[in-house]
Amino acid sequence: MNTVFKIYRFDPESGRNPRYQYFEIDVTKGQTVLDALIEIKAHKDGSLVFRRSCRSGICGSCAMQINGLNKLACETQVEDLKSKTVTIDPLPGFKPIKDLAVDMEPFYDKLRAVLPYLINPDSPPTDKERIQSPEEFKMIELATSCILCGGCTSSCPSFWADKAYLGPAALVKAYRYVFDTRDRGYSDRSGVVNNKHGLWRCHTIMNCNDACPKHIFPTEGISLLKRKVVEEKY
Amino acid sequence: MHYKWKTGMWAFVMHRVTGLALTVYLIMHINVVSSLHDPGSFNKTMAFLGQPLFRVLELGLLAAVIYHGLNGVRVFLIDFCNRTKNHAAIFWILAATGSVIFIVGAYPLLHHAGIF
Amino acid sequence: MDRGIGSGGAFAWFFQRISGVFLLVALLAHFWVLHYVSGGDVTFQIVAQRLATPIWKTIDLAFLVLAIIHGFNGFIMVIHDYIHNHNLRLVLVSFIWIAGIVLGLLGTITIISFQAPAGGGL
Amino acid sequence: MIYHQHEVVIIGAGLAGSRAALEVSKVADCAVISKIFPSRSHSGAAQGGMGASLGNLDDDNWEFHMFDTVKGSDYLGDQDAAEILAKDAPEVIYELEHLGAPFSRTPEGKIAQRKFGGHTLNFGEKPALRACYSADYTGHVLLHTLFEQCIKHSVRFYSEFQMVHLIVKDNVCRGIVAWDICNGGLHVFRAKAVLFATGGYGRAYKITTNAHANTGDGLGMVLNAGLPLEDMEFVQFHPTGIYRNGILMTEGARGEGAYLLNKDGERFMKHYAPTLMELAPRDMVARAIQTEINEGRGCQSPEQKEQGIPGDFVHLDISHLGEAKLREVLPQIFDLARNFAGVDVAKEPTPIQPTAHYSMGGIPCTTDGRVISDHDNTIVRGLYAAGECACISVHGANRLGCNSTLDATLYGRRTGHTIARDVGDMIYEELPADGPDEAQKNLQWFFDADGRENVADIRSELQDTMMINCGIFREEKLLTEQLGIIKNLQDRFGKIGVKDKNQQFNTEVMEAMELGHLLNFSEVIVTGAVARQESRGAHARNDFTDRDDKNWLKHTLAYRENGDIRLDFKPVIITRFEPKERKY
Repeated sequence: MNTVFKIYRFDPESGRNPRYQYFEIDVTKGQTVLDALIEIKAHKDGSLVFRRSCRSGICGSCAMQINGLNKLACETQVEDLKSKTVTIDPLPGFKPIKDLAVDMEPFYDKLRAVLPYLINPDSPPTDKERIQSPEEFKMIELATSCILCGGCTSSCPSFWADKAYLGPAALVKAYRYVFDTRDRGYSDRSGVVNNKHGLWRCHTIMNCNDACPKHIFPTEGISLLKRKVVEEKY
Repeated sequence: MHYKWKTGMWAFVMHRVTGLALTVYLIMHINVVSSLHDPGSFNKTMAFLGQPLFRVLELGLLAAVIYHGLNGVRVFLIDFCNRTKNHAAIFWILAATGSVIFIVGAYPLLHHAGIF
Repeated sequence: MDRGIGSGGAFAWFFQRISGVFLLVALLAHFWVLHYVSGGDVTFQIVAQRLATPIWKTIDLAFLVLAIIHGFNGFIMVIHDYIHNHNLRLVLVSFIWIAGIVLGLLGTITIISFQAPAGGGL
Repeated sequence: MIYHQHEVVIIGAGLAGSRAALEVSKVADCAVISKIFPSRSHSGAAQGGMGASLGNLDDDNWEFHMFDTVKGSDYLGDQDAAEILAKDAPEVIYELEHLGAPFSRTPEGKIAQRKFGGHTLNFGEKPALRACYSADYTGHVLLHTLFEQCIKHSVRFYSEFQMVHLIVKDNVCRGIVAWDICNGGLHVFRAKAVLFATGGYGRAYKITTNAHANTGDGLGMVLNAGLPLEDMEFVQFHPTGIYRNGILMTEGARGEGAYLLNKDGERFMKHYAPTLMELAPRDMVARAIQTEINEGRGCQSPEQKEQGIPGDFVHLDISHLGEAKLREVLPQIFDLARNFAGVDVAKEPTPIQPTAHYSMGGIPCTTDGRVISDHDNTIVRGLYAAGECACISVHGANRLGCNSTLDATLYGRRTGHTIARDVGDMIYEELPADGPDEAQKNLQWFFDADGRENVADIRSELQDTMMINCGIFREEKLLTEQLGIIKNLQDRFGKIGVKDKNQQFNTEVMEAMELGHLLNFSEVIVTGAVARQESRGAHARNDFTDRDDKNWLKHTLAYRENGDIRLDFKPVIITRFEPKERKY
């Protein structure tokens, strides 16, 4: 089936920016958007830039905007999009570097801001694990599957309006540690999340939940964190 | 920047717009009510506001109040009852509820205005 | 990056939800009383009768004050979302605070100072 | 050209690289260079588990683990290395847990463990519950835990830097040259110690579980520096990759009880490994599947049925576990089967085929992670290796499932220790004057490349032919043919054209560079496979079907000299377990 790919091009070293370029390729059953991009790069235009690695939805490199929604290109079947023209844009809200690659540094800065590691001053038991019940593990299990693709943060209108907003990805990470029964770092993190660029910029708009390729539902974690902050304070 | 609008996005934007509109209305409302100290002028104002034009505008007010209130319920369910995953379903259930309330509320409003 | 600690929004967020629940209930009562019980046209007499009872006075007062705070708090949230220039934000938020207080006073004076005319009205 | 100086430079940010970085950064100034963001490393794709004889659910101990590892390696694994692996495993797991790694739990709240291929109790009696796991996201959560620990310890990352040149002179490593992908331009990193943790090379094959980034650049660069690669002919094929695209369906699925079925719906593993069935080691299961397919018992797609073509896949059936259990223990498998095979695993079997997965071979090094340059174990001062790119050799001729995340973390940590110990006594060696210039010249060659050959075409031809001629079953005729094909592809590589001439984010040049490495070490793989006239572990020859301990119980070392491959050999270290026939 012939499908037209309308692809955002941005080249920092040339003047005509940004623009859309159209490529028509024959898509076979089972082919993903990433496969199509690779085919275009291999045989139509070698200068097309996009990030990719694992192509099985676990590395988080190939998050991009496909037909107006943030998705992983590698796990989106072209057939499922049911459109004759597939429009591909870089993740919105981030600074484009070249074509579909965007500057992810600010995204990682926010991750760092929430202290994304276990904080526990008590020394762990020797030659044994810390005990955690299956139910306690369940609380954080989904959040630990975050692949840092950036799809959620980039889909968030609050983030578009306030670039200093932590965004769903960083808040999910904060949730993952705050609600880990082995962690004692709430007081270290509360100042970062209970902040005018933190939790309270989330207005449950829900774009992040649709964008998350791992079905994490960031909003739910953020709501739990908000309640935790309120409970701790009042 | 363009992004496909889905239920949550509509719900949020409409909540904002109705919220701002209601706040503006509240300001005017208090102004009107503050004329209570003079019964004559109050009744005159109320009579003026009783014109059909304002009755129709009141319909808009009713719609805004219902929307903002019911979506507030949805926000409450999301924030305090972990209903994130069902947010779209809740939206449509409340939309149906809201429509019924609107019809029930709009009828007497228009009836008294002599429109039916 | 600006990570001003302590300038949270926990109270604003929580207040908005709790006051929202109250306002929803109060609003229903308000509408019911105004448009069903009263049977239609809002006249001075009807309002006066209602405001003559202390309970209604209290309810109306709470309703008024909470509605103002809820509405203006919403305004401030919108400003926090979109205005990132510190000075501009300060000006706008201060303005909203002042406007809110003035409006609240106006409403409160109206309700509290209201004296039902002798004989229950006209 | 920009010059940097760090005491230790680590190439690669997967489990091995980041674990070593944590260790090194305690005592020395350390930089990690990665061609993708650290959290994108392919360690994250490991699904099923990480082996350690914790004995949380049965009476396991490290000797069983060591025995299984050695037997799994078809006795080619060095037993001193296997002993360290099995002995230190529990400590490494507990350490990860203490660092915050989230593990699935037993009802008592201990780390949960599941069965994995080739892991047994009591020297082969019955399957052991040994793989510690976090649903089927094990590699992912471990990678992220270590990445986050690196953030905590402020490890310096150079993300999206492609290493282009290793500076080794007089058997002393002096630094590396890397290319800033994002901004363009070369960076010279002068270092006292360089650690290679560059991972595997699955991209030499068409059907592979490996990421697009897994092009074995580290191996190519070691070859270019005149150093040898060890045991490269041993390429592990994972039995269960999704049909046609090779995406991994974890061995944990079989650990949880999945069946392998041929077109008659028969659990054919009973003919190949009657005791362990589906939980036999990977080389055996992969061969069993391929044999079923080759002998006409493969499952057929509707189109194949219609056209009367024999089927080329088998079924992995896990539906009998029920949806609730599956969602709990194998959530990722759910998504993968749906997104890439259109299958609901709770209701129907998934079509699977063997897929290139892991490199047992790699950069030869000691159990302390020091890279060696010949069969006398002469150490290359300042150069270290860990993880999949290294060949210590723990895995010998065949790696057991859930031993790779363990190998990477354990030997990453161990090598980190070694470097931390060594670095105090080391100095910044003189950079040879021509080193950086050579890198610049090489890079410029790609920018100037104006030939007619297409990089993608050469790459897919290599991948297709490697799959056919140097896959699960091998024979002299096909292997020699493949050598010719690679030579021809190397010639064509000399005439490639690169259209994108921009400095910033030039992934076309990057892919061309990667292809050069792919071609070089593929030649090593095939050369080793031709030479090794026996069948051992993952190396199965149709013309030499038996293991030949008399002539071939030894490691191969391959050097690239004047464009040709020269082979040398190195003895296997045997301490506890004498080679025996391998039956399951």
